[in-house]
Amino acid sequence: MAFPLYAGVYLQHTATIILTYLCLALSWDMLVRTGQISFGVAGFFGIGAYSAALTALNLKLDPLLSIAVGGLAAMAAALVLGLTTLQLRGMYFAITTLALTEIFRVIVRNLPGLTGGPEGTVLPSAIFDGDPTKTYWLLLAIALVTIAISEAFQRTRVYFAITSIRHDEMVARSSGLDIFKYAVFVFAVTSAIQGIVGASFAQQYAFVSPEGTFDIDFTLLPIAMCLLGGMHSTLGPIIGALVLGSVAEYLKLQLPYGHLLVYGAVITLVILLMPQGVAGKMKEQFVREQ
Amino acid sequence: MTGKRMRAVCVGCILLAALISACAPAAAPGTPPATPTVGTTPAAAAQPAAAVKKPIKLGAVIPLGDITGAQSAKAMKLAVKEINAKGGVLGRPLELIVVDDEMKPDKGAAALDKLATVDKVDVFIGGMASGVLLGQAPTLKKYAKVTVWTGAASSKCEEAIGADADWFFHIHPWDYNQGASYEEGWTAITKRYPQIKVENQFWAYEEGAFGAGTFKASQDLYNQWAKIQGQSFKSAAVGGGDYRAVLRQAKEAKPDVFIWVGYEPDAMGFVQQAKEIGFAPPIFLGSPPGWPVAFGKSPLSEAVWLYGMWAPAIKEVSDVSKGFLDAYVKEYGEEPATYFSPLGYANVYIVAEAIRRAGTIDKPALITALEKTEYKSPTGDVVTFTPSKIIKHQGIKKQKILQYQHGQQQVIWPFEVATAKPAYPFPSWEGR
Amino acid sequence: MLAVRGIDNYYGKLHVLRALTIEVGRESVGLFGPNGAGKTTLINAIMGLARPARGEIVFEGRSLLGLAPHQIAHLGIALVPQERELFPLMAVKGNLESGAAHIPAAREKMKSTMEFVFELFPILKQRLGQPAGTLSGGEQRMLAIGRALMANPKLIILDEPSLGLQPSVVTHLFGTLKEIKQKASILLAEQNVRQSLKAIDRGYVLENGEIALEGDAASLAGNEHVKRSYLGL
Amino acid sequence: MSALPRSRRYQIAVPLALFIVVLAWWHPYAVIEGVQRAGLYAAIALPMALILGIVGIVNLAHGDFLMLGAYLAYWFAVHTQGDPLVAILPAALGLFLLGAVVYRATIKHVIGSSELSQLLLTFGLAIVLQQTATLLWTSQPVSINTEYTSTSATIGSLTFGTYGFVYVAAAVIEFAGLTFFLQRTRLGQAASASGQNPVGARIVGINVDRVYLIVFSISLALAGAVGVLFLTRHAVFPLVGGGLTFKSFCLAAMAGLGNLRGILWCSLILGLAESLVSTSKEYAGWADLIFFVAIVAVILVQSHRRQVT
Repeated sequence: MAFPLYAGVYLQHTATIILTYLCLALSWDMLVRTGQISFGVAGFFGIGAYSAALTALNLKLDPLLSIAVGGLAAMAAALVLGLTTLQLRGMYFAITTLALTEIFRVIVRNLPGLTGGPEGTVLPSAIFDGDPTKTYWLLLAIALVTIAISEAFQRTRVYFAITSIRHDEMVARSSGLDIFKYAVFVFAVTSAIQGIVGASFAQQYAFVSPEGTFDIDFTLLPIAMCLLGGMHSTLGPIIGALVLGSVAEYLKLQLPYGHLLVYGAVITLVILLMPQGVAGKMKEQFVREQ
Repeated sequence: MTGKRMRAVCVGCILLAALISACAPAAAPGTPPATPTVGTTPAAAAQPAAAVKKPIKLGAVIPLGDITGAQSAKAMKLAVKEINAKGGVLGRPLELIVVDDEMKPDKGAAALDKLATVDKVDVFIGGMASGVLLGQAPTLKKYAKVTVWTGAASSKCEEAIGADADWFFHIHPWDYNQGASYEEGWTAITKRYPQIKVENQFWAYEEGAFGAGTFKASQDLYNQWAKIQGQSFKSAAVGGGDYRAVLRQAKEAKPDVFIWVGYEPDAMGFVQQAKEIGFAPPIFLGSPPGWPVAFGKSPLSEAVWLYGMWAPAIKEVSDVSKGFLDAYVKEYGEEPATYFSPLGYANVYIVAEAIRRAGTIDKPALITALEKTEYKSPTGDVVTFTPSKIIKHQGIKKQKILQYQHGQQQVIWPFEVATAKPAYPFPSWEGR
Repeated sequence: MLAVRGIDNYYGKLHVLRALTIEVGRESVGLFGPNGAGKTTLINAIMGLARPARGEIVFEGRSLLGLAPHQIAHLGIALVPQERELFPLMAVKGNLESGAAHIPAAREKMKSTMEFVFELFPILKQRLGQPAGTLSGGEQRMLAIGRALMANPKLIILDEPSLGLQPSVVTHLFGTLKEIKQKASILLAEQNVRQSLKAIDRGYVLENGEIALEGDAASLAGNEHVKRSYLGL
Repeated sequence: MSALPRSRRYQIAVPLALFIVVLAWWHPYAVIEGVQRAGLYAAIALPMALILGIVGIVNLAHGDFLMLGAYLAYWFAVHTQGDPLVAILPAALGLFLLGAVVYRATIKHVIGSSELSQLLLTFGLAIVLQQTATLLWTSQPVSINTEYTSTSATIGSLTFGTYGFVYVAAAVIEFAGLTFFLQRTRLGQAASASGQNPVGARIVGINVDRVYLIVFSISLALAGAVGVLFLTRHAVFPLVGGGLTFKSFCLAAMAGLGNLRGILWCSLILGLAESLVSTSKEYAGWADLIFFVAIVAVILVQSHRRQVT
């Protein structure tokens, strides 16, 4: 990979950003494995971020504790919403989660007393006083937990449940699995991850705002990463996040004007040339060589 | 079976790579300590005396995809070129390193890390969106490097930077500076032209941070001298563009002044739809960060007032402005479209002159020198740094009140740089 | 008329068709075999929906290999797929018309062909305005056959037309094949061998992607293997 | 293309008509402006629903193609000093050709792959278009003012803008044109057959690939033409398309994928509701909420109904 190996803080910061997206991408993929495409990543990210920022500010919670609160809040929201929306399939579920993100944003913007309104809320200081190494370790830890959960989902009963939801609901039903229960469970867990990531983002940059925190990029980029890397696996989203995250940063430095154009072209070309994603392509090569 | 093993191997490799990258700074020599050491800037302190010809590095973080940032970067490059042509500063050339922030707080903060640790710049400059500076504040505080910032109007940023940051110099006026400045301006204008009335104001503000923040700041400020009411709208920049509901409310309020605070894409819509519903208040004023291409060419722009920092017409009353404008047009073959270009130009000159006065790039000396700045800026202002509500070093506090006349933006106030007299009241829409 | 010579086809690593050769003249030909023997794969290969790895397919002296399905349809081959593949939101009338509308030669005879279809399947005339998606299984099958006939084909291929239908409907369907044969050659893929043997002139038995047996209807009906495996005697 | 049975249509239409009458008496401007807004929504969303219904692809670059049409008209108006509306035909033609090229080069290759690959492909296209526009024209918006844009009429004590009805007209013409095309022309029938069942379409002799190409190009041509209309009343800048895609996508989902008539209804409901909320002084900031709550509600109710029946 043509990743520029600048030593030090900058690399760590870039790696932290990539890990942030990696967690979002992987959590999104975990839900996709049940057959549900969510466009609501930014929504749970934002709920986590706001809950963490507001509890840290108003209840003087420890930043790490507030991050946990962020995760819990996102999980609670997902439980409530999942019970009503997970009945929807395909594009209808996707659009509903997208709309919910916008609904969260509008609510946050219109409650200035609680949330700081359109201007957002500033925290007095960043987590670990802005120490990039500690922040990196935090995100790495969150990423490792996410990877562990993803692998656990791939190896346990949950795997059977969620893949059978995706492939054939009738089979899953007749085998006595309460598939809806599993879908809600996965939705809650993945949303909690997204909430935790959002919360640490808020703590890292010490501010939340409706425009910045509910940014649709927090939904779109992770999806792009999963597709590039390959879906329905732990490895695919990881590869996608590493590749797309470092390519984006590298391009920016090499090509100050027009780097986003190349970025878009790269996405288009990868879809045309490697429709199964980088991981899928690698696997194919691997199998062929054997 | 092989698939699973391969997956395990790959996950392992990635984890290993991640661990190495985290440990790398500990191993790499010459990296600055991660926690800020108060009082010293490692990069500045480490400068060996022998390296006389070594360039002085300015690191700029700007959104290059946006015209404001693009033109700001162009003007900075122009200023650096001019200064270097005259032998640089302290016998050393200036080097400008620009990193795109993509209007994203995380990217903006990472850009600062790159400039500080990879390029090892001496001073941070640049800046545009408030939302980005908010995210950059922890990083800026971590390095506590001398920072001269052109952008960000939201006073939330001031909160985030904090009172202790003696290294932070902010050129752009804060939202409440702007509000206070307009109060001053209108008081002066109404004194000179007693027929002009501004007591009763109706504000239409875009519902995001920019509009709502500006309105709130002004509302807190204006209770003394003007009665203001307001209503939010959705900017065309984020998918809105129907202003008729808010315009109709404004019409019912019969204000002396109608002000809209939004973005460039709202400009034409506001005049078109005001004409459509027959709303022509005595003063029709817009306050976006910039204007659309050739807005002045439309007959609807005639006598529209605007708030701003600069207009090309200032060249008629300011030599610095004329010098900048001519040089910019010569260099790039186009007139700058936003005030961020003179601001970027001023940004480089303010830093360069301060370094020259300080005779060094040592932080304490540079800060003292910057505090004594008295720079005649192409925006028509004399930039000095004085305390604002929270921070110690606020540059420009004054805005300008301008008006479109015959297709050009003319300065009405401050009177020292005025290029035209006000056209009042606003002519009716009929026949335009 | 139609000659399939030595085609091989793979589905992933699975060898589905092995050096398969069949021929259809101006007659009605049956294609029998258990589920998974390769009947549908062969039909898809003829229709251009699947691409064989080796071999050739010739229709009236023209090679069909490399042609797209719509081009093959234009040459005069019409397919009644197992899954029927109707246009569910379109009315019965629209579905029938669609069979002829995109083939210039058939378009001119649309009216008279439709009369012929109504003679075979009077029920379709009653359902003319009803969306195809709301028809019963048997009606949908009739509509699919009707749509294929609308193309005025030289060869009509029926893929398991009896699948999932009541016996009475099956009898009616197979009864119409004699009239259809007046207009076009027929290639009939079926598991219901007993009924089919009454409707065809000649037949092939396909097993594991290979021709296990071939012969005219009478000789097949008398064959021990056929009797045991397909007629349950 | 409407899958609604006739009786259901009245269930929607009658309460809606009642609502409009009451609203017109209470807040006449909300009705006038809501209808105009609905026209704009529908005009923009219809071409997207066309691709979705027939080619089966969610075109996330839809708004960006519209942006391209608008820039084309701007360029045309500046260079000829003429009326931007004259550019409708050239813009439609230009976008039609671009559509053919884009289809051949990209879309064709993801027909039949997963929904998400298709989404990501058009997402990549959207970025390419936006960034190309930024490099060519910068982020500074362009707008054009024509005399007719601000025309208004007075009925009794009501003074309202009339130009906004151009969008209503555009939506109606688009809908009528598309309906005629899909039901009465052979190519249109082939298109609607391909949309309902591509395999079925192939075996009756339809060149589905060519149909997709033409439908994609027609949709882009319409987007280009609507882009020209858009320019006459709205500022255009490289990122303007994102919001338009987003709204169209929501409308298409609310209407039921590919349901053209549903787009008209849903646009009307949303236009009126938004317009009503933004006229109320205290709650104007919540107007967006209406849009999204309405979408979620409609989707949930429809899914519930599907489960019951």
